[in-house]
Amino acid sequence: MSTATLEPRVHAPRNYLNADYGIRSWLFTLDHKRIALLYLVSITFFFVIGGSFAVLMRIHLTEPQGALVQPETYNKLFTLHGIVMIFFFLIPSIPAVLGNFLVPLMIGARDLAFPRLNLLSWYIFIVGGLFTLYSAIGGGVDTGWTFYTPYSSTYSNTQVTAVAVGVFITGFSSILTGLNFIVTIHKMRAPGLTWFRMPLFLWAMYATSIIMTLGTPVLAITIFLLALEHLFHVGIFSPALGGDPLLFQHLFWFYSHPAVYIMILPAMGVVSEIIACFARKRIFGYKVVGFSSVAIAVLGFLVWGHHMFVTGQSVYAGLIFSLLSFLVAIPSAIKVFNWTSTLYKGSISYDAPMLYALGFIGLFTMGGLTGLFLASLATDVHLNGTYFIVAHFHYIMVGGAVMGYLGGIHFWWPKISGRKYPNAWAALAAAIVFVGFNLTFFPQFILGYLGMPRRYAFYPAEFQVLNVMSSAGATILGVGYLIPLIYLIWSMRYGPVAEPNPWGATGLEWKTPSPPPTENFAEIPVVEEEAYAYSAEETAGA
Amino acid sequence: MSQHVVRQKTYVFVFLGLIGLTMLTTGVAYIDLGPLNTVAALVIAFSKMLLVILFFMHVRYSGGLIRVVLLAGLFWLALLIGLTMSDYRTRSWTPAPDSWSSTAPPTHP
Amino acid sequence: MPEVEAHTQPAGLAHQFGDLEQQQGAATLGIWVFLVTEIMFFGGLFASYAIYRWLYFAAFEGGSHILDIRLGASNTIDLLASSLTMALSVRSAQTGNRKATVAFLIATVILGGIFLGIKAVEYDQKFVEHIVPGLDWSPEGNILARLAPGGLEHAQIYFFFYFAMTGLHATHMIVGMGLLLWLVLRARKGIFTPSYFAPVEVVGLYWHFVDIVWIFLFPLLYLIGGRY
Amino acid sequence: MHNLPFQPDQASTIARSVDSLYFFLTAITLFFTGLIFLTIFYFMIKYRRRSPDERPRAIEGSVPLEVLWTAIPTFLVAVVFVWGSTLYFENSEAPKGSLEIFVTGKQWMWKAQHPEGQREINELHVPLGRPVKLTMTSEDVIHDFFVPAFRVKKDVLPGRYTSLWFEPTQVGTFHLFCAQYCGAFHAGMIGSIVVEEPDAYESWLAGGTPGESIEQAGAKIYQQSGCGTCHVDDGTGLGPTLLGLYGQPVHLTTGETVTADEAYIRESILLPKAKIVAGYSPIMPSFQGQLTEEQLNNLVAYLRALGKEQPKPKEAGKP
Repeated sequence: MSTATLEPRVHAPRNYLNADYGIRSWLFTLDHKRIALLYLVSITFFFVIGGSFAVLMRIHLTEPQGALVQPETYNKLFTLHGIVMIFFFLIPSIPAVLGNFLVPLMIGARDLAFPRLNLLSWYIFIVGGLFTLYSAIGGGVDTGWTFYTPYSSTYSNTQVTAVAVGVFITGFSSILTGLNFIVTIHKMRAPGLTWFRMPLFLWAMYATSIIMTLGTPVLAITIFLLALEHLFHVGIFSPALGGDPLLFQHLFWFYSHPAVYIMILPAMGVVSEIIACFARKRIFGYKVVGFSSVAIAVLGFLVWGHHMFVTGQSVYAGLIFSLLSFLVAIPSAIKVFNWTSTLYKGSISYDAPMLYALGFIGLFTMGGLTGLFLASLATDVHLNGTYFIVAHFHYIMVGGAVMGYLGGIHFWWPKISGRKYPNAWAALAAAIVFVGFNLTFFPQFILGYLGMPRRYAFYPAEFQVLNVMSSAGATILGVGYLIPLIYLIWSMRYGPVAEPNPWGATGLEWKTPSPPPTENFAEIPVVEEEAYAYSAEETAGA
Repeated sequence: MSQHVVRQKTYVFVFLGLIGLTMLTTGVAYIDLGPLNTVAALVIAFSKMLLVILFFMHVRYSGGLIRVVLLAGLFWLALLIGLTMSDYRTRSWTPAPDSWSSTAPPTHP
Repeated sequence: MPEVEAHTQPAGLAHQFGDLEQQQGAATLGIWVFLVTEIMFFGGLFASYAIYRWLYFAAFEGGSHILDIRLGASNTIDLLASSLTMALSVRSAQTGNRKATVAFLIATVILGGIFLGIKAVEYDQKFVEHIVPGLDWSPEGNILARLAPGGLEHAQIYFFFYFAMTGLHATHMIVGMGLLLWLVLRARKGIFTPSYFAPVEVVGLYWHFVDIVWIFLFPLLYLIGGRY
Repeated sequence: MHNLPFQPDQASTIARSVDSLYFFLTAITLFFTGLIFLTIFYFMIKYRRRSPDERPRAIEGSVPLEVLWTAIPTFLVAVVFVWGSTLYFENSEAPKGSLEIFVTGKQWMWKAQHPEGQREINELHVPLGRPVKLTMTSEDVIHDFFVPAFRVKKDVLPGRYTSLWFEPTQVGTFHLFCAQYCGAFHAGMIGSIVVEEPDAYESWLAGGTPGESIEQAGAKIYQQSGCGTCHVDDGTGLGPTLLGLYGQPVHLTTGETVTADEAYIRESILLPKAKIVAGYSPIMPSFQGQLTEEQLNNLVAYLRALGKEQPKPKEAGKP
């Protein structure tokens, strides 16, 4: 790696970053790349908030009777940690940042189909965020991110309405982004770019958009009904007035389970791109991996009942949902096997993105397999509502989605910022994140099996040792996440200038200068070669 | 893109059909068919929807993609209603304690 | 300076599209995907309605008989007529007949207004009869007598759905009428030509969707069980 | 307490079989995670990039391999599904002749009622080796009756019955947790299941709680709070008579008729204006915050006993 040249470039060529200056050029931009950066800044802000809530919770749990806050405050901490991390970081992270930036570039278009709608999505996201921040400052909300009734609608006197409005509004940002991607991928592909020549990242974005457009509206109406019930004491979810709390859970999980696939599918797309580039090989079984993304998106809508096995849902419905939940595990397993086989006879280099991708595969395998415990009825009875669930979904979301997001940010950073980051620091950060993550969440599997329930502000003394281990891991993980923040910001000013294709990757986005000009391509490119044409014959020909 | 321009006569016929079906569904409601009332109302409403979709919304003349998108929407709605209903319909199948509607805790001797 | 596009931009073509046909196709697909999200948005309400209707059929039947079927039926016909005028306005935009487009758009707005007027009358009736859940729920007299057998709590759930579903539908109507008025202004300026009429078609599809929602609302809310 | 526990006690008949499925799944997880990790490490070392412009040969994919790693997971998943479902179905119904105990979850405490009238709060005494069926309901929000040692868990829903059963196989005291978030002191809503030898259980039952019974404590609170001034026994007072109230239908001003159950009595004490008896005006002051849960419990028990002085028609016994 060349030593970092400290003086910034004097007269950089015209690109989307220096095409225009001033606040107005950012707040009223229609350029999908600038909107992606607006999202990048806002979700990083929310990630820091959500992360600090998590660190406070882990410090509090180092002692059985609670070391830091009152139980009510702890309840608000885990609620807001859930809401901020899920709705304001995980769901928008890859689709809104990497998706917005890369979808037009990867399909050879000048912008998304509806640029104004794209900017509107960001503003909707920010308005929703402000409502949630208001609810956090104005007393917090203590219902859990799941808002189960009748507690949330009748018994909680915290800021339920404000956060409900926040989540309701932010949902539309996700819907409109999904709509934009579906239309762009269908209607604006470059000539020659057939569906099976598209990078797998676009397959993942397409599958994610299907979930975003079909699932989020149901969450919106559910939260809308919850807010109505909280304000007017009408009784469709609270049994005191004749309603059924399980109906809320059905409607809520109809969206919220597919939502976990909104979080993981984009990360799978990123990993496919990174593995192919750094192993310099076409993804093993390209079509199977592409179709498995869509299969996960569709099957993801059939399985929500496994969240309700112990809630008094009918035993027969439990049987149906258990079977369907097992089926949704198959496409994920296929993807892992295909990624691993891509490495076979490859030429693998170990830059930071590849470390994150390989970490993703390992941790996602662990996360996915622990899902089988929860899909099978007998073991779910014991494990539901315990720390086993917390460990399972953190392995998928933090071990999977966040690792994939960080890998993607590192992989496309030269394209986004035109600068390269110090690879040594990046590799160190990846290692710290991997160690910190495992130390935080692996003990929680054991805690769950022992029966420690989740969302407990204080717990019996026998669980303390594992909780202290988990809290220690959390601080390491926190440090691991801060390091990239520092050197990436540093690299924007002082990092060595990046050439158009620093990793030698395939894909139309690498055929534009780094950072690309506002109109992406001087001439709309024509695609002749297959996706991931890394082999000697293909590169010789290109 | 639906370049196809539909004749005005077709629109008027479709409109008259819709009015007829509205009259039909209102009339049928005055006959006691028991559970069939619901079925009849839904069938008529569904056929009115088809008329509006095929002619007024040009789905009859537009490409396969639009039809797939529309069918996906209806299929997902059926998914939501069907799977949720499966829980409610089978909830009292197993010999669980008597039906869930009894609210009073047990009065115990 | 980026070199100027080879051909001068035709009117209304956005820079990210190759030609008008691609843009129109994107607009149509975009509105259809949006309508699918609306199907799922109303779908959550229809699913909850279906569940409670199956659980508390007596209360729903009792509540449904209180609604005025004449107003419901006339509203349905009014909305179907507005769908006709909307379709005709899209057709005249397609054939470049500016005056007809404007006339049919205005007719659609008027029919929409009539619908909302009838709805306001029905809502007012409910307030007078004190059967508005959450705000004023204290039915008495023969209303009470007809609702009591199905259980008042459950009747409250029926009227909650009545107000939630028709209220959400009315809100979509108001948004639709706003869009129509915006179209009237642009149509009068002759912006729409046979090659560029996407906005009219998009608003038309949205309007027809709102009409279809009512096509289901009318039998599901007004015609529960037999009215004999 | 054992030092660093890795496995909760196996203290019920189903614990061992649930654990065997759990360990089978753990084995699958460790095997496949190990397989993937080792394969990746091996490939990373064997196929590391030798020279910067090394170009490996393109490999399209292989259908037999794809079929293989679709079939194997599908088979494994089918095995686990059948195993888990049969285990769940076998244990979803309590065997005949189980000991019937009623449990009521209330914000942040568990109340158990034994058939013999014994009442317990946050504790449940059960005999060894006999199946116990819990029929549960909640008075406010959703709770969850979770005994890790027995591998049983079931949500406790307001306005509805849910039930679970277990048969203890080990004497001792085991944790009882609330496993569904239910508000501020969700973490405090814990207790213990005390499993005793059958004869020790019988003597515990016979012994009963010494000192003042719940009803006597309730009578004292009834006097101190001056309920008698309005609720005159012969019904001539400002409030309706409470004699024989428990379990009877009550006609309200809204025309509804509700059964005067514990929930109704409790609500009328805390929120008197929620349900007004027909023919009376809403003038009763609320006692919200003036009575502790314990006092409220006693008062409700007293009013329930008040209802039993008259011979009531035997209601159809609900399970």
